[in-house]
Amino acid sequence: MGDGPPSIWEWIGRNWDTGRVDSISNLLTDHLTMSLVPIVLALVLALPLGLACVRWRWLYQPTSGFMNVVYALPSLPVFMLLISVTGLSQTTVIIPLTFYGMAVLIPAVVDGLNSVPDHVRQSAVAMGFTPLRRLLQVELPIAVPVVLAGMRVVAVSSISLVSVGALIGQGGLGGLFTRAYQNPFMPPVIVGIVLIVALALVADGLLVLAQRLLTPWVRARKGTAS
Amino acid sequence: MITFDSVTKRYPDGTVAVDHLSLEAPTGEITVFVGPSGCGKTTSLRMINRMIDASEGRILLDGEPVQNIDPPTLRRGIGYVIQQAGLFPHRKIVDNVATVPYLLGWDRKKARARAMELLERVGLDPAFAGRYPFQLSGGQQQRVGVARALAADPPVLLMDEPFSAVDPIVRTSLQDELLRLQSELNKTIVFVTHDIDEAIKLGDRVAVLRVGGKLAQLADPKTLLSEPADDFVREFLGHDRGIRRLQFVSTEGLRLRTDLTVTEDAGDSGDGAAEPWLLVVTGDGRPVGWRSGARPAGLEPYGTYVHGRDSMRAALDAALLSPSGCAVAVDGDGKVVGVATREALDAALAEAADG
Amino acid sequence: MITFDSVTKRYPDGTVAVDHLSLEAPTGEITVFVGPSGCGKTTSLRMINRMIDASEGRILLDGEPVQNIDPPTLRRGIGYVIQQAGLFPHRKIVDNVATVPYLLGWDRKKARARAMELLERVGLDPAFAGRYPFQLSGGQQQRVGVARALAADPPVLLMDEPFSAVDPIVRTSLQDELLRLQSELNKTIVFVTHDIDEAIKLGDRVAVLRVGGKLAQLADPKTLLSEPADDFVREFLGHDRGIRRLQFVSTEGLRLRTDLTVTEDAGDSGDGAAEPWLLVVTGDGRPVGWRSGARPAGLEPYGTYVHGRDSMRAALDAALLSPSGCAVAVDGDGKVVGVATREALDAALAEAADG
Amino acid sequence: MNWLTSFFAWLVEFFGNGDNWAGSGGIPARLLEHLEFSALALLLAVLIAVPLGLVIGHTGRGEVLVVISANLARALPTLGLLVMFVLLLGTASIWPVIIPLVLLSVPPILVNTYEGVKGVDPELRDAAYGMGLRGGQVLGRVLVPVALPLILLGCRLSAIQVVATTTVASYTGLGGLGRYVIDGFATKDYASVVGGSVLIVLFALVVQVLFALAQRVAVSPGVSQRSKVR
Amino acid sequence: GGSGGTGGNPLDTTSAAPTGSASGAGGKAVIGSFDFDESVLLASIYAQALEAKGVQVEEKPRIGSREVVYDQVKGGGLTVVPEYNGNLLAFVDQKDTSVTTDEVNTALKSKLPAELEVLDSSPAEDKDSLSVTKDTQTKQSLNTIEDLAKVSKDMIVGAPPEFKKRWEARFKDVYGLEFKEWKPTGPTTADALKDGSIQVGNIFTTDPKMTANDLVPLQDTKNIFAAQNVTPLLHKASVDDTIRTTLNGISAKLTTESLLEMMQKISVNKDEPATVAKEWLTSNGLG
Ligand SMILES: Nc1ncnc2c1ncn2[C@@H]1O[C@H](COP(=O)(O)OP(=O)(O)OP(=O)(O)O)[C@@H](O)[C@H]1O
Ligand SMILES: Nc1ncnc2c1ncn2[C@@H]1O[C@H](COP(=O)(O)OP(=O)(O)OP(=O)(O)O)[C@@H](O)[C@H]1O
Ligand SMILES: [Mg+2]
Ligand SMILES: [Mg+2]
Repeated sequence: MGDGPPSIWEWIGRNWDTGRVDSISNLLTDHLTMSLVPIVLALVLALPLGLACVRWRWLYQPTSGFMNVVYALPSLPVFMLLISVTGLSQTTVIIPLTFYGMAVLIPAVVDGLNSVPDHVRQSAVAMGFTPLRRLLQVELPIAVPVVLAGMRVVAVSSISLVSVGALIGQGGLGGLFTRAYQNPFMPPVIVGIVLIVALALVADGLLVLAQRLLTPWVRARKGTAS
Repeated sequence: MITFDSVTKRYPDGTVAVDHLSLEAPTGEITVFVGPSGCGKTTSLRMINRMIDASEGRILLDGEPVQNIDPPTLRRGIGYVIQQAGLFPHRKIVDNVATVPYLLGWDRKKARARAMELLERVGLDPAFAGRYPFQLSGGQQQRVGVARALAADPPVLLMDEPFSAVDPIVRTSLQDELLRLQSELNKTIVFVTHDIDEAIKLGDRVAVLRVGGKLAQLADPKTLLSEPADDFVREFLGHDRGIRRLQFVSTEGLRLRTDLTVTEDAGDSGDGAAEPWLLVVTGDGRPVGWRSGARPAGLEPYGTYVHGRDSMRAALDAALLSPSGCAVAVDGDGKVVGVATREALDAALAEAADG
Repeated sequence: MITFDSVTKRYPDGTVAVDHLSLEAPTGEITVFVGPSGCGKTTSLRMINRMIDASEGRILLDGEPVQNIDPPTLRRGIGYVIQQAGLFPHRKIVDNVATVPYLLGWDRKKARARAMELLERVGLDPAFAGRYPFQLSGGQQQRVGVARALAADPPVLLMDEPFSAVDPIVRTSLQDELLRLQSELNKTIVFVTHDIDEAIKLGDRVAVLRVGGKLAQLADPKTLLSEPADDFVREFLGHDRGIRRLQFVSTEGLRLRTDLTVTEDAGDSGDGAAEPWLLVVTGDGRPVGWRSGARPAGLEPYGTYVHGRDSMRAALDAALLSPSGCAVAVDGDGKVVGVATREALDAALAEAADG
Repeated sequence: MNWLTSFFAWLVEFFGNGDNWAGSGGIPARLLEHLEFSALALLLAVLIAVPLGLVIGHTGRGEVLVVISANLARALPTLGLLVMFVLLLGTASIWPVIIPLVLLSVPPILVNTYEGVKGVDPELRDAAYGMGLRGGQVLGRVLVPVALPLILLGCRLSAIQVVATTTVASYTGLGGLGRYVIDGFATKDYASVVGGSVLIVLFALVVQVLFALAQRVAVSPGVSQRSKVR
Repeated sequence: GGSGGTGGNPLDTTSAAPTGSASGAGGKAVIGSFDFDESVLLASIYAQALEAKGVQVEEKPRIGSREVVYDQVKGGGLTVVPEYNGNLLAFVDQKDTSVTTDEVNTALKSKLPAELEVLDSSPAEDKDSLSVTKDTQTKQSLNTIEDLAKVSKDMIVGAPPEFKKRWEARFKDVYGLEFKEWKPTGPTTADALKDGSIQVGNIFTTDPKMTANDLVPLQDTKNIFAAQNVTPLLHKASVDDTIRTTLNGISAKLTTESLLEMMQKISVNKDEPATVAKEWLTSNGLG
């Protein structure tokens, strides 16, 4: 034990994997859980809702209005209010993040489906596609880029928002911030910020990669425009 | 044959888009629907493949009412080509073309082979097969659209203003392409356009519709130009009706004079000195210009047409380009085959106006 | 007068958009720049009001090099009209039109009054003044664009494909409107288009540019059609050059015969029985049809043109519509003033072809 | 719906408590604080971001800045940033809290202002220059009014961000409505948590409504295309 | 556990972790701690000492506030937690006014539910205090909280959020103390005192910043702040005598001074609590 505070690297070394729940690796896992679950849930819920909004146009106004309101709600009070229903658990963080995600993804799904040019839809009909087949083989694939763009926003903001959960004891890496505040010490803050930003960038990168793999017809647009 | 039997379409908002339309589009011919915007062309066309269902009346496909056929099945047997081509942006060209074969359950290999064959048929380089639609120009996309519609070899082809989004030059070549294809394939084609020139160029029969979805006239193009049924049709046909009608008059019957040419190098051959105008040609028979006894200074401009291939319209135009008043008839290689004098043209025109 | 004095524009990437262009756009005339896409029309135009600065050479405005004038000041004295009008979406129509007067510091009331006057002048209902641009159709927006350019009564007007975004019918009316306006205002107009028909219709002088920004030919439309400088220009002018040239030939000199008409009610007047064709007219002088001695059964179709107002092209077309080969000359009210026989037409055409 | 009844019970407990309405810790005072902090942060953000966005969008220079801030802004954890600044600068003034608030709310305005100006139809710029407007006039009389919906959207998104972050900032000692939530949580006073949360939520919604109204008033109907053709 | 109960305080009734029995889990002792460093340190001392005695141990640091932790001990999810007797008593019974260590412990033993047990209190205490800077002390000649009452109306007090609810009213009752304003300071109280944004701070006596910043605690002559001896709280059914004797052995040796010294290392040197714990155990012959 040297005298004086440890360097950031020493601090990381000491806390990375202590096998205890407050080790950095453990917080990282928690953080991932609490951010990935909402991302996936939001997508799973937004797809059918978005489809419904496209199918029944009158649904879209109220839905998007509601989602706009949801999006405007600050996370902390929402976490706090949810405690009375779901307790001091990860669920309390996951539910609002899911809603924030949906607030972004439902319009993305709707925009994505609306981005299918009418003439493309018409020719699909004219060639004898049944409605389900048209949805699966024509409309959804064409909507993918717009939906993925929404996913990128959702992934990045979910990952950073989880840390606010630290204020109710469920913040993943956000726990490093509260700890560092109680015992004023910079390295945990830096590590927390860097890891969260890095996670966000990795998630973003993966989604960009997914976009490239899923939509070669968009990528090619930039590449070989002849 | 496609038969419209007193077909009416009333939209839910009360608009009557098509009003008791009865007509026939004969097998193996191109029937063009033409008319001003909103006259119900698209509606009529789409009732054939049941993209829209008629409110009253029946549409028969070779005698069978389309109402009795399940729409997807019906549509897979009818090619459909629209403006903007409607290509699937997320599929490669070859897969776009093979769409209907895939739907019909053909195996992948066979469907692709068919697609490749069709790409060639519509004049596209096989190298395009692996591209995505956005990598093609508008005209190329339109060709793919035609190939796609033909993929499953449907007997019927519906085309809704397919060429109206491309520029005039490409458009002309697409029209020529379509005529060439049709001469090979003999499909039953219903073609919608609001451009009367296109209608006249492509149609075996032209149906002029007026707003409200009523049939104003159904006739072959020449008849249409010479005998418009009423003022609406006359106005719709626009100016130059007389001149345009010449398009359907062949130059084959035009009497040519071959005694009005002199070869360049032959110097001042006094041969035809009695003629006021002589056509100077090169040694290998290409036109150089008109020489007039009255104006020895230089050569006057000339106009040419390809004899037998070009129409009387081209011959007249050629004549009007020259102060000699004569049109120079050339063959496919541009060599002079004779001269159509004003008298010869007059005679041919009189005959044309008469017929 | 606008003078291009060996003007060259080289873009930073090396593209030579305009290459040693020298020409004059005379005061009070419409000079049209025409040519294929990318030939440097827009670049040339924009060098006049210094939206782009020339790399070499000078542009003079009534003798004064534009380089010497502060660009905003220069531009306020030059009207500028572009495609899609470029109206300010956040301002009402009246304020859009009054933009330059406001800039010049006119008081609000005067500027608006001027704007209202101009709206009327370009044929727009004053009720449009309070609307926003999105509430107007493309053609109406284009009219506002013209009004806006005219607001401060600039002597010079630059127009860059102003009508190319509207449909053909509206386009024609906008062109007519421009010609009417010009006949009142006598501005110095430089007009850019890639449509040769538009160029021929509007231009007092037409400058054909080729890609690379070189001037291919500068001439009045008729000369252009009869004497294209080279193959490039000839090809660019397209087909029907001879027929289109007739547009510039007046029918005034056309010799008419008045002895070929019979009045309907007068029964079988044997008067001109020697003539193979007689024009039957109504009591008040309107044409009904041609009667031929050889075909007593009925009347044959006729074609008319307005004598003196319509061009020889219309007269020829009218003649071609009838088996008689004669064109019916009418006055502005549609009453027959005479008949142009084939011989008369031939004579007039020969004269036209000659020069 | 047991929790619903208790929810109302908490609300009654919180809002019914006279102590919660008076003094420096009372609802009016806290509300005012919250408003002050949010407004101050938003104002500073607007003052920084709008001109910057206008200039970048207009001149096309410095676009990297926009791209970076757009990407980084969402990824940065607000709590971490707050703690970092408090640790760096101490708590003697409110600036250690205001600075991250401003930092986080600049990007949405910057990005949207930039996009707004950038997205103006090039024909429109052309027309404006072609009529003899000078650079500043083009920006002020044409680009800004046309880009206004997006600029206001950016401000609205920033306001959402500011209100949320101001709440979180209570954790590091800032006043405002977040105090009820943070203090209530620390002292197991759930009525205060619920009451505070509801206040914040209402505050956020009112801010949204105000922005919607501002949009209506400030944006020309010609741009919003709100009015129908009569 | 989606239970809000029937209008109960969700912050009091939630049990976030499964309430399994610790003894059921193969006799493993689960040592929990609150979410602040001193508690983590104490838990680490317990854990390492027990480990040295051959007890199987699992550490669950920073679980949360007392409410969460208490419930888990009660349910057996946690075996041992380092508690503070005064605060524990106040939690179990808010109205109890016991002050001295003995009073508090007696009261605790009678009021704790049957599942729970407290062991011997250590002399180590981490008391609340009202502190001022040396400067303020000399200027205003303050020694006791009573002295403060005369000048407090012009002073801003900095304190963690709990202060308002737990102490403000009692200070008024007992000392007649009223402050101009309360500022929520928490971990930054000492800094706030130093930079002058507050004049009085509610601060733990073991906070290393007390000495580092020359802060002086005012004497609590009327004993408002109850004893806060470090005292292990156990789930009765899960512990055996090895655990009891080991923990009592620790408590016997743990003093306020040694606690302060250890906290110094954690706060200033940023040493890890576990390391500091180990050092202490070794030097006291317990490791
Ligand atoms: N879904 C609809 N509901 C109501 N009216 C419709 C609908 N679709 C078309 N119409 C109306 O029916 C009429 C005919 O429309 P249609 O699209 O068939 O015209 P069109 O001849 O194809 O015109 P265009 O040349 O503009 O394509 C128009 O008046 C149109 O407004
Ligand atoms: N800013 C620029 N930088 C580089 N090259 C340019 C630029 N603007 C135009 N060009 C090039 O200069 C040439 C002339 O362009 P210009 O816009 O004047 O053509 P145009 O005749 O108006 O064509 P169009 O009919 O398509 O409007 C083209 O090759 C074009 O690509
Ligand atoms: Mg149509
Ligand atoms: Mg141009």
